[in-house]
Amino acid sequence: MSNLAMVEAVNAAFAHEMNADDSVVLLGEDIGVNGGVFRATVDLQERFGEDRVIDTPLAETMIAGLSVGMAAQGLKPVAEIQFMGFIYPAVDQIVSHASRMRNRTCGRLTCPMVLRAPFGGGIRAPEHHSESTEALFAHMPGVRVVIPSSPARAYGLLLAAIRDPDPVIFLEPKRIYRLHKQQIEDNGEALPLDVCFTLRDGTDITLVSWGASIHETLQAADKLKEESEISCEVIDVATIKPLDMDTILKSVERTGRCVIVHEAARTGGVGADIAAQLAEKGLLSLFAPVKRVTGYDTVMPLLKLENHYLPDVDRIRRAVKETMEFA
Amino acid sequence: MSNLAMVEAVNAAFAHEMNADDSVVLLGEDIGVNGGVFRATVDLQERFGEDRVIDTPLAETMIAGLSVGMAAQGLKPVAEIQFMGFIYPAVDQIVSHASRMRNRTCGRLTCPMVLRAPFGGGIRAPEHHSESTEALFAHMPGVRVVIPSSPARAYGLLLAAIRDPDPVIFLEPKRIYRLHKQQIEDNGEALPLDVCFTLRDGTDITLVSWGASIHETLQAADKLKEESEISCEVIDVATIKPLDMDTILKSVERTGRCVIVHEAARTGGVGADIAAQLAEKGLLSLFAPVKRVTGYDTVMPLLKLENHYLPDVDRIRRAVKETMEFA
Amino acid sequence: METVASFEIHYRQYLNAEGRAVDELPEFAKDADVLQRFYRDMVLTRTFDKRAIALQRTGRLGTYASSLGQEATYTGLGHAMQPRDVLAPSYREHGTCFVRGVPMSDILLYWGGDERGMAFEKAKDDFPVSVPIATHVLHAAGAAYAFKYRKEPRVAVAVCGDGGTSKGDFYESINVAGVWVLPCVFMVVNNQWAISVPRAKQSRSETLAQKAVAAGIPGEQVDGNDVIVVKDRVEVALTKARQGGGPTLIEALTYRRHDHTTADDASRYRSRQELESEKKKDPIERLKHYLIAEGAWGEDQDRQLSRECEGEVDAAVDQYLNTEPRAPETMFDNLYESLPTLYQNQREELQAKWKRHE
Amino acid sequence: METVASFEIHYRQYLNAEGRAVDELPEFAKDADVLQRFYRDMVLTRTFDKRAIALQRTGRLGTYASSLGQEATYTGLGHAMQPRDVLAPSYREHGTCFVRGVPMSDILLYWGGDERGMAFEKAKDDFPVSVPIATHVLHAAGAAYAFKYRKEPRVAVAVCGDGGTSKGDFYESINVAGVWVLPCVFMVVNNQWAISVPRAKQSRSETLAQKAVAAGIPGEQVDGNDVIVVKDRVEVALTKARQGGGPTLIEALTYRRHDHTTADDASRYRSRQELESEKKKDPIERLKHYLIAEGAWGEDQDRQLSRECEGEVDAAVDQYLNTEPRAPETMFDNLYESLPTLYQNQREELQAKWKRHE
Ligand SMILES: Cc1ncc(C[n+]2csc(CCOP(=O)(O)OP(=O)(O)O)c2C)c(N)n1
Ligand SMILES: Cc1ncc(C[n+]2csc(CCOP(=O)(O)OP(=O)(O)O)c2C)c(N)n1
Ligand SMILES: [Mg+2]
Ligand SMILES: [Mg+2]
Repeated sequence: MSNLAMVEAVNAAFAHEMNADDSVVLLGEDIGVNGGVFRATVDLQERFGEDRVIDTPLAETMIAGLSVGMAAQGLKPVAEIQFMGFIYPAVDQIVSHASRMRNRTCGRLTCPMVLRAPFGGGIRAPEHHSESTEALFAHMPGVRVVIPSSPARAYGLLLAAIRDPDPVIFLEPKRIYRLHKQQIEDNGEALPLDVCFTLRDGTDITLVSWGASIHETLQAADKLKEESEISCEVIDVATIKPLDMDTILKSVERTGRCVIVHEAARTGGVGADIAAQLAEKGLLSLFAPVKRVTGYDTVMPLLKLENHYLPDVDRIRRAVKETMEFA
Repeated sequence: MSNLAMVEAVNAAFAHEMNADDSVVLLGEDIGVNGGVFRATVDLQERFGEDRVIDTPLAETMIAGLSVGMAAQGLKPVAEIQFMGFIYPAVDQIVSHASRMRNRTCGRLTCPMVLRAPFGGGIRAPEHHSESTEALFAHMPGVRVVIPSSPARAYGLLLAAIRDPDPVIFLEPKRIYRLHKQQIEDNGEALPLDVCFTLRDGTDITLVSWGASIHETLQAADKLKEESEISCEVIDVATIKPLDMDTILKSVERTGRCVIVHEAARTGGVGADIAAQLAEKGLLSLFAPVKRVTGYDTVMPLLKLENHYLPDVDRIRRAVKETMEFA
Repeated sequence: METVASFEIHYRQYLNAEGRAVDELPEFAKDADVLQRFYRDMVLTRTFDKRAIALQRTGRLGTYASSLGQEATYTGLGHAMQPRDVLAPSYREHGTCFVRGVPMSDILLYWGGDERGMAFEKAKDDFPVSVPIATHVLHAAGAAYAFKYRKEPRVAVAVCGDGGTSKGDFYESINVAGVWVLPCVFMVVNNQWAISVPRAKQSRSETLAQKAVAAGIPGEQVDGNDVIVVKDRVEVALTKARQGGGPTLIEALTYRRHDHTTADDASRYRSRQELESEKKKDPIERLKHYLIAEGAWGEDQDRQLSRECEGEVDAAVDQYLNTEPRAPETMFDNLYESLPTLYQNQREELQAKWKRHE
Repeated sequence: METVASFEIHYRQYLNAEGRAVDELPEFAKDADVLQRFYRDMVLTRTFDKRAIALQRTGRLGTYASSLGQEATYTGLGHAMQPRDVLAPSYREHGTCFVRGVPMSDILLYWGGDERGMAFEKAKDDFPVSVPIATHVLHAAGAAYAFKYRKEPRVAVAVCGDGGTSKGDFYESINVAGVWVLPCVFMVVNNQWAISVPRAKQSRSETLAQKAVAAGIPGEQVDGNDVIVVKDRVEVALTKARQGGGPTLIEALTYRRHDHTTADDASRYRSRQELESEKKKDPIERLKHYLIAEGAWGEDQDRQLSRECEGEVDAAVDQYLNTEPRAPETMFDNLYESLPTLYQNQREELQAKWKRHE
């Protein structure tokens, strides 16, 4: 058992899987000697060599395209995009190739690659270093999109992502990279993909979130319990594509109320999809409209205003209270 | 008045605006001598010269990036991406620059550009020539996404898009480029952006759609009237970002029922956003869950199966009937 | 002022447009059997091509990209590669695929709109057709990395057009292949046109071969209508790459004689004269003249070969047209290794609808 | 075998590392006032730089990218440009911006996390900071197109790093600028590192200047620590471009002496020795030695200049720190020319919340 922060858990998952499987290689900018700008890959180049922990030239289209080529030819590349704000040059390779290689060849070639990127706001970083655009990838058939929100889930989900036979976009909420530590046994046990994790049981309302927002959501749940005796069920979606709607639906069937929390802009965010499915499949169990507490539909502001942009405990509490008070 | 097909209306709008405004330039692959692979720009190079109708090297990142630079320096570039399937290399420039230039400089520089692309399936084209991924752009703050579905709306909305002081993604449903003609007066009158068009008034149910699917939606509405006396209101969203939710909400408040139709994959499609907003703001007026008739959550198949992928009249009718029958 | 680097780009040809050897031929080309095989493969490609266009014109095939006039490049490339090498094609390299053992019926199936056409069993590590220009060039570099990493003596070959060299992906690929000394060959098929855009409008560079300079790798030009020089120079590059010598960029100068695809009409943007003068450089005629002059070929054999090729193509077309259609719901079957629950009801919906309609 | 193209890359320097002229200086450099102005601007840039880092270390500025050691490149570039030319910078060119009239307080405001820092009024057509590497190089080409189209005698200058040359956008820009003969200058600031990745790992190309060969445009190297050669060669390139002669790529050889940004720790990946040996090529010391040797500068003047620069920076810092914060809801105010209805309630929500908390 080691006491690990989330970014250390990422590192531990890598080390485990690289020991177990020669075909796993890491590539990205500054991941080698430097160990990644967040140190997610620290020491790995020393341990596994330059041909397995590869510093690439500065080109994200290339990083994604190389990964597709490697994956189709038997490697399991795990590529790092230094920040999600620089993932866009990789979009073409993901939507046009990674997500389609299996389908295009009827399974003759496949694309077991992972594309990782730290994402989300709240660390006072420069422009383009704080966005959350997971919804773009959630709309692409053929990929998985996975977002851990604790050290243990980072460890288990990353192992699962590497082992998955299909492409996985793995987004790491960097704001909570070092928020707190967890005891983790480095036993190589993966967590299941494609399922939500229920972090708190509750009876009055279901709070659905993922990534760093989970933490504000949990805090809001605590406060609501304390100050108003509202019992919140808290679900960490974790795999936002494909979505485990069953877990969410079952919870909402019981509670009758739901608030969705995410950092990304509201319009076209993954929250819309969850709300739409709730409205479609769970309409009869809903006592109140599904509210979404999200980033605003504006450009993620520079650091002076970023905390005003992000959903905070206060906004979540208000939304929950309004939902509870709904006639 | 001329009798124009949609693609001819696009051409007419260009000619009009290029006559009226010297700062309008067109750029793209094969748009010059060849007049575009769909002939949207036919004859324009001859009329307006090679410096206003520009055949570019083959590079979509470049096309978008050049447009941002031109737009920031006083031109009004209208760039063509030959097919929406090749728009992905342009995503970075759109999300990182076009949509942010005004915000990043507090209005010092702006980005009045249009990025056009034919989109959608049903023309027996090769891979990557048939997708509908408008939702990706609808999630980006700072852009408009506009989709005409008739010759007259193509003419009026394209003029509005070119004149708009902010970036517009203008997606042309190529399946209906030549479906039918309409009398259009080439008077330079733009249609308003940011509003929906109600194509049919109805009382029982609201059908919301855009692009080529409008035509199956209208056919379904006719059939439903005929065979079951169901009166459908049909709304063409037209500008999918920013969405004119008011028009949709008001309609659904009256009808109490809604079906959304689009070609794009269901998960994360723009339909999710509309359904979520209906559930949030219109929950009390809904008699039945909002159904979505969409492309499936799989890769757009090659031509042999494409018609099975696309929403058709039959699927729309079934969804409407199920919605009407909902207790 | 100090000169810190200098470069030269070379052009090579063995057989000129008239089919006369302008240089001493490489060893392999002294074997008439070998050249007859090349000739045969070029004729077969052209026969296939004509038939595919006819199928498209009669509504039995989707959009199709002809390789008329470019057969030497594709055949020469196919013969230079070893079976375990990997090809990352764009969409016009049918000729190369045939040499590598891909059945003509599969190529028809794919362009007929059926994904199963890319499930071929020979050359089974080859990449599928790639429609988005130049994107696949990166896959070749990734594949080459895998070979190098596993110490396999294999080379990845990417093929793209003159238009493709304008895209960033192309450049990023040659750059990374250079710096990582990858076993890669970049084949630029300069057929002078990218749909309606002529070569001169793609780049001010005097040659496309010199794009290699930007990546610090060797680049050269060959006459792409001379199957001998194509096979020879590609093989040299492959051998070098296989031995750890790193990548090479080869620009094959040829000409696209047909419309871009069956969806195009080239008469809108280029002159008859240009086309006529290019016809004189025909790769098939050229080799035929050479073989006849060498006494290694005759008109009877030629007619016989035509008949054989037609027969093979007939058989492939039959097989294609008789392929059982896929059930619609199979569109979900290769999305993931196993279909996630969330999408299973969509598959079922589609299946149910299909059953209703049958 | 025929040679079809050949190329040479040249390197130039006027002042060597010791501050001695190694060649006859260009006309402008014979004017002591001019060189003193360059010197002053370099010193100001370095003074600003130190202060910005101090502000960051004490939590009063966000991440900041130092230009320590690269002042000659940025100052030289700034002085070569004319006011109506347009700069498309990345994120390290403060020195150039200052020469172009952008207030230091605005640069602080931006890096302090306030968009208003990019709303400056001088050089008002200049592009803002561009964080995504090499993306802005295309903007320069687009701007150049606009100038050419309107027949304005203006040039667009894009600046990117050694790392930036690996990106497809960079290549696509130089390629299109070449084929359209655009009034553009591409300035590659080769400071030997892209965060932790050394120049040698970006590309196997012997020089970055030779990337120009791929685009068929001229490319050359200059000593980026020699302000005279930077100003001279950039001006030559600008004049050529202004007169319709098309683009030039200039690689300035310099060295990033600080960490990549304040968020980086360069000691993790590079040696002290390398750093020490690079310090000996300091651009400021070099010009100072030259000026002193020419009798055009003295230690008293130098101290006086230091004080002046400190004073100017003090004033800028004051202005920055005293800038009234923006109201949160203004984050909506430059999204579109006017805010669409759909988003107005979000603005109101934010405003209301802010009011509650005040
Ligand atoms: C990224 C992308 N943009 C546009 C297209 C549309 N398109 C298909 S082929 C083609 C021209 C390609 O020219 P070239 O690279 O010279 O290859 P050729 O067709 O001549 O073999 C274009 C523009 C595409 N397939 N992919
Ligand atoms: C597209 C993109 N990828 C990654 C980054 C993160 N990043 C910021 S600076 C940098 C290195 C840039 O090196 P170089 O181009 O040499 O410029 P320098 O910082 O040395 O001036 C990286 C990788 C980014 N800003 N943009
Ligand atoms: Mg071509
Ligand atoms: Mg650098």
